[in-house]
Amino acid sequence: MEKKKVVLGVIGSDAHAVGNKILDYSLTNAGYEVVNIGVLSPQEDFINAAIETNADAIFVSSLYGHGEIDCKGLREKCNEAGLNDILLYVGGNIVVGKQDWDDVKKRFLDMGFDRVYPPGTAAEVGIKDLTEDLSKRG
Amino acid sequence: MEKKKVVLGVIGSDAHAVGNKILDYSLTNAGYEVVNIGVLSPQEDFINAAIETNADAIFVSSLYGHGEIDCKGLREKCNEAGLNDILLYVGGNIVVGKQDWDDVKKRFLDMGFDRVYPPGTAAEVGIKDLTEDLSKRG
Amino acid sequence: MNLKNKRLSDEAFFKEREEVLAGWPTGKEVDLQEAVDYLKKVPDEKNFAKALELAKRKGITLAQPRAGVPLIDKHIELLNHLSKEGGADLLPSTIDAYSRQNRYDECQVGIDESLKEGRAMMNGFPAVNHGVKGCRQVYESIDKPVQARHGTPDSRLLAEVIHAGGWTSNEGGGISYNVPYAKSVSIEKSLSDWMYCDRLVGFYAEQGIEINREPFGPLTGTLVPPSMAIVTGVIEALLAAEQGVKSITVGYGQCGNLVQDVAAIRALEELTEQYLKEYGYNDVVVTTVFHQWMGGFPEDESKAFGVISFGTATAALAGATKVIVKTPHEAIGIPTKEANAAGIKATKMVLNLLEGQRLPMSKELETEIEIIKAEVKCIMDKTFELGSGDLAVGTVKAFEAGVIDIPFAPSNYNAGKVMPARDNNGAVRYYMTGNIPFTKDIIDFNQSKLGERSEFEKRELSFQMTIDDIFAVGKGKLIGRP
Amino acid sequence: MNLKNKRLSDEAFFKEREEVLAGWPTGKEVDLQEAVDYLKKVPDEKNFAKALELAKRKGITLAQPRAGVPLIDKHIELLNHLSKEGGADLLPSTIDAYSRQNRYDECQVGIDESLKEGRAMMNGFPAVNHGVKGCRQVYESIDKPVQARHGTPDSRLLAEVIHAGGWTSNEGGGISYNVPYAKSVSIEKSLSDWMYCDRLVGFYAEQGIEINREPFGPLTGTLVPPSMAIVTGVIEALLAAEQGVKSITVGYGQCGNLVQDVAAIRALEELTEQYLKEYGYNDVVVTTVFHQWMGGFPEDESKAFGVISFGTATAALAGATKVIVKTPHEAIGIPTKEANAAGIKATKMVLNLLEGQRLPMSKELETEIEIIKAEVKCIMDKTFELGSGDLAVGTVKAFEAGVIDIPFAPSNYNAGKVMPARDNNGAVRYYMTGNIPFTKDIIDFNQSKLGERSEFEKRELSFQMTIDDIFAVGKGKLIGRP
Ligand code: B12
Ligand code: B12
Repeated sequence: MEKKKVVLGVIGSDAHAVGNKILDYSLTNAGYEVVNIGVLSPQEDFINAAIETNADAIFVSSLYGHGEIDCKGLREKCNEAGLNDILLYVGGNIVVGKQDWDDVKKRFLDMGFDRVYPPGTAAEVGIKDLTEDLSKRG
Repeated sequence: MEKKKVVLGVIGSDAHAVGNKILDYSLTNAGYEVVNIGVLSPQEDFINAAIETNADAIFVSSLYGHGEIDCKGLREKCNEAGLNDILLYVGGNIVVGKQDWDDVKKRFLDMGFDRVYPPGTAAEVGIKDLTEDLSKRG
Repeated sequence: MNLKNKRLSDEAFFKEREEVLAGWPTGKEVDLQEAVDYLKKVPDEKNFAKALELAKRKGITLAQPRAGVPLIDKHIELLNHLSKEGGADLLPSTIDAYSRQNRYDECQVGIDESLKEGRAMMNGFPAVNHGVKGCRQVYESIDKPVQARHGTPDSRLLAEVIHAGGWTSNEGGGISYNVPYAKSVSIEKSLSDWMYCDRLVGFYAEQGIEINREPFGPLTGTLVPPSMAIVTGVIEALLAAEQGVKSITVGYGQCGNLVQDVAAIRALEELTEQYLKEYGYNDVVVTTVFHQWMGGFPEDESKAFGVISFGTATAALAGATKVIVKTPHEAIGIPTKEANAAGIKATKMVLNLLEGQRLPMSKELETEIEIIKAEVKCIMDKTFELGSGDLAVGTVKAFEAGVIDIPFAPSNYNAGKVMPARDNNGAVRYYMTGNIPFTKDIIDFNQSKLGERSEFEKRELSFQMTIDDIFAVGKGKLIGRP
Repeated sequence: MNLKNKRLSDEAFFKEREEVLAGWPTGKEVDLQEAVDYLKKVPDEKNFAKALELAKRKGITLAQPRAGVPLIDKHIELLNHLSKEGGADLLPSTIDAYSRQNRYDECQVGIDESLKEGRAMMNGFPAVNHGVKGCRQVYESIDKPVQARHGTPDSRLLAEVIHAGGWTSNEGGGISYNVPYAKSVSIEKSLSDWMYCDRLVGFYAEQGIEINREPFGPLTGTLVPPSMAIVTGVIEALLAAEQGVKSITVGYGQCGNLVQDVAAIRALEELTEQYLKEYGYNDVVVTTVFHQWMGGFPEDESKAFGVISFGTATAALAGATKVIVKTPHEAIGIPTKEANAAGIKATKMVLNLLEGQRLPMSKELETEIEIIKAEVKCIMDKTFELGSGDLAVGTVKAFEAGVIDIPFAPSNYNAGKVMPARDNNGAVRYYMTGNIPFTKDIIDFNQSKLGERSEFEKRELSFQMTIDDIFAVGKGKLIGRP
């Protein structure tokens, strides 16, 4: 069976590299093919990588606080690029400061993300969800 | 001029001795005659000392949390003993736990204390008030 | 003097016991044989002595809070919060201050008022009033070993009730729970009463039940120089061992200079073991407890966290077997269970970071250990001499003579001539040595250390310096500089 | 390669300067002569370099938070809160992450959105966008020295704006603000850009104005072994000195083993001074900065206080000139001003308690200092060799060759072959040394230390161990045991 593909990267002007390396390692270990575009990645790089590799999901990390600005419009751009049903996950420290999590989550779901993770989420949690979401699609 | 007299003690089953020693030292330094009945002093000891020495004020310390129970009825007993206008001050950590200070203060004022001090009050604050209160009486 | 440092005979013990149990109605609940059976079922992980022994073997430091509220159900809730949310390794039950004066009738008032007002009107758990049944209810509702912590000069009935209740440790001792906690209890009386408590533990030991005993090292918590604290620990350990106690945790309250504090814990452990061996007690397990800063705390909670965490670092670097935890509410009042748990969490974090790390030996550390040991020797030698070889008698006389003299103690039986002050590095030194029979070298050492500070601060050594030191930590500094 | 470790000529500098100032409209505001006049009026207590020098002389450790919000008035409010309520000794202005990538147009979006939403939508203060005027407004509204803290590979325009704005320190350097913060900026480019920043400071120095420069010691904040951090500090100090910088604060991020951390600060200071002297820079004042734990934090705020306080104790015992403060919100997000002040208060409390106290020299400390120095020497020697004596060229080549190699760095110019792990006492060691030209002795030392842990944990040395270590502190431990 062909491996499922995940585009992985840290969006915007964000240079936090450690979580990205760990996610890469864990996803690979879990049997996924990882297309890691690394830190400091604009929306376009995510989309291009997803198109090129025909990916099943995009894992966006944002640690540094600008997540809300950086992620705006990503779903729309995916749609424009024909990635209509690609899974969009986001995690890290996605907003500035300590905010009410339900509120934050809603804002990102409204932006079109399928899954939104709070600070310090273990890679395993995201991987479990991904496996589930993908198996639902068959 | 004769020195003004202050009965000083720690009420109830309370053995906190350090503040007591400091208050003794500071009151004496400020020119008061101190009648220090020490720690672990029941209400009666305060009253007897005040009668015997014809004191102008009583400084009650309570540190250990039982202040509210221990101080109940002190003003009434003073009155019964004929110490009608003796100044009654209380300080230390006079209730159990971190409580709203205005509330605590009111409870002790209602019990008949003239001055009520929050945790960590400097001796000098009490002494300044005492000098003022006494000079008002002339 | 009737007092002797000699194991109580069974006859004397059981005779005294009748009187003790009659002190309050719950005394009737204590049935020694039944208690032995009950205690035999205490699993290792809920036995205080065993938990300490294991920690010592592993070289780790356990965290124990202080906590106690008047009503049983609230107390259980509190302890479980500290264990589960806070992560405490060992649990306490702090006894209220009326019980400490054996005023069990006033405890009843406190219990009733607490019920009525719907809030704690007392500063602890009145274990005697709650009786063996109440103590067992507590013991059975928690998952860690539990110890009574108090300040009771005469804790005989308390000891009977709590041990029968499944509590496998009792804090205190004839000096350490008298002099800082009482005004007019003679040393003779409290030593004798604590011999009873120790004998009770010795009795249980003979039945194969390990119960831990812990002298209260910090004493007044106020600038007590290490050697004075250690002397009381060593004496109480020797007295307890004579009565058959096999698990002893000697303690010390943080003074604030890292090297001095580590030296104190090392000296405390070494000296206790050495004296026990010298006097023929070869099967006692000695562990140590380090108390986070016991003097006045800063009101600001963030600063309190700083004090708590630095104390923890010292405990870990010293290699203490356990650390007693303060809370961010310390300066104000008895902590809420949340504040108490917060103190434990900060403590455990630092302990975990420092697990296995020790302050390495250095010339400075060696020097401090040596001076502490030399000071202790002066006092111990004289104490034995005063008692003509009998330590209990010697202790009474040493207090009379001011040979043992604890700063800021309320007791009328304490000379109160010794005055401490910090040196220029924050170490606590003897400023006035009163009647302590120190050698000239030791006095000179203390004076020269204090002289450095005098010079630095450009002011004479005086009581004002001591006062400034008393307030310093509360105001956010270690040394009370002008 | 055009690069050379040689003071920029006035001609080259002023030519480059024109281009730099044209980078954004606020560049026009910078008038060097007027700036000199302005900076001459900065009083000593608001001059960063002088405050550090004074602290060094007094042997105390200063506390500095990180903080920055997008809007000027909010930023001023924040800094004043940290100074007055928190008690910070030195103030920061953390620059937002768009500015760090020189995306000043996006900053404008961030400022506008922040205004619109009524909350900070950016993670820092966009100083270039606010211009000299905005920076001066900040400087004039506070009572302590202020420094720009960021992570900008090309900070030339930023440096121009902030210094003219009265900010007397700039953090960063050609390595430390590139490799951990960028992906595709060449080392050559960032070294050259930071030479400009240093030259600017050198220019001011020639006008009698002391401005401080601070290499960013913690790098990726993630298990960076001390010697690797120190190499970058020494290199950036030498490069800065060549451009005329006279006040340099070299830095290091806490690893967690007390002895190793103290050794690192001591080695850092000694080596920096030694190399500067060796290369003829005799009038540079070297101070040190210790960063409280820079890796993942625990979410629980009490635990965070523990991490903060233990880091502070290490800084004080090491004798660092300043300590950079974390907050109880670290794991979650940019702190509120209250949380930030709380971190400072805990820090100051511990600093005050430990004022004047140092970790005494011991065999263990000596050994750690020696191994760090030996490791640094291997890397430095090879770097000079690769550059045929030119440090700038050598640095570029050392990165190419993986001689300098920073764990977990995002930069494509970093080899990424070095892997660290903790030993059994929590000290960070080299698990894979990649292309670092260590001697066999050094490699053996690292391996044997790691071997002890392997054995204790009964598992092979592997990347899993490193991963476990990365998560350990966040989970409440220092070492990631299985
Ligand atoms: C040292 C100390 C001890 C020592 C006391 C040694 C001794 N014999 O003196 C020891 C360790 C023995 C001890 C024991 C206990 N303590 Co205690 N102790 C403290 C501590 C840390 C410092 C007290 C101190 O000496 N401060 C320095 C002196 C100079 O300040 P002060 O006493 O506050 O007095 C000053 C002012 O308050 C003021 N003042 C005081 N009275 C008055 C009166 C007037 C009229 C005026 C104007 C001013 C004034 O002037 C003084 C000089 O500035 C405090 C907490 C804190 N403050 O940080 C807890 C504290 C007072 N203790 C407390 C408790 C509960 C106990 C115990 C019950 C034990 C326990 N739970 O484990 C026992 C009680 C024993 C007994 N029977 O009394 C609680 C009280 C709780 C409450 N009120 O809710 C406190 C607040 C700690 C806490 N947060 O739990 N304690
Ligand atoms: C180390 C670190 C740094 C290092 C990064 C080095 C590097 N290049 O990687 C340095 C020091 C350089 C740095 C710089 C900055 N940092 Co930083 N940093 C941290 C810190 C302490 C740890 C991050 C880390 O490595 N964690 C370990 C890894 C393994 O965990 P992780 O990144 O969280 O990722 C895990 C999960 O979140 C999850 N995950 C992540 N993404 C996704 C996505 C999906 C789909 C899923 C399922 C899961 C998932 O899986 C990962 C593995 O478990 C955090 C605070 C913290 N967490 O304690 C701050 C933090 C992230 N940084 C922060 C900031 C603001 C910055 C700076 C702007 C500097 C500043 N203010 O001073 C700069 C930004 C530079 C830039 N341009 O990006 C803030 C962000 C604030 C916010 N969101 O409100 C934080 C939260 C600190 C704080 N409280 O202020 N930082």
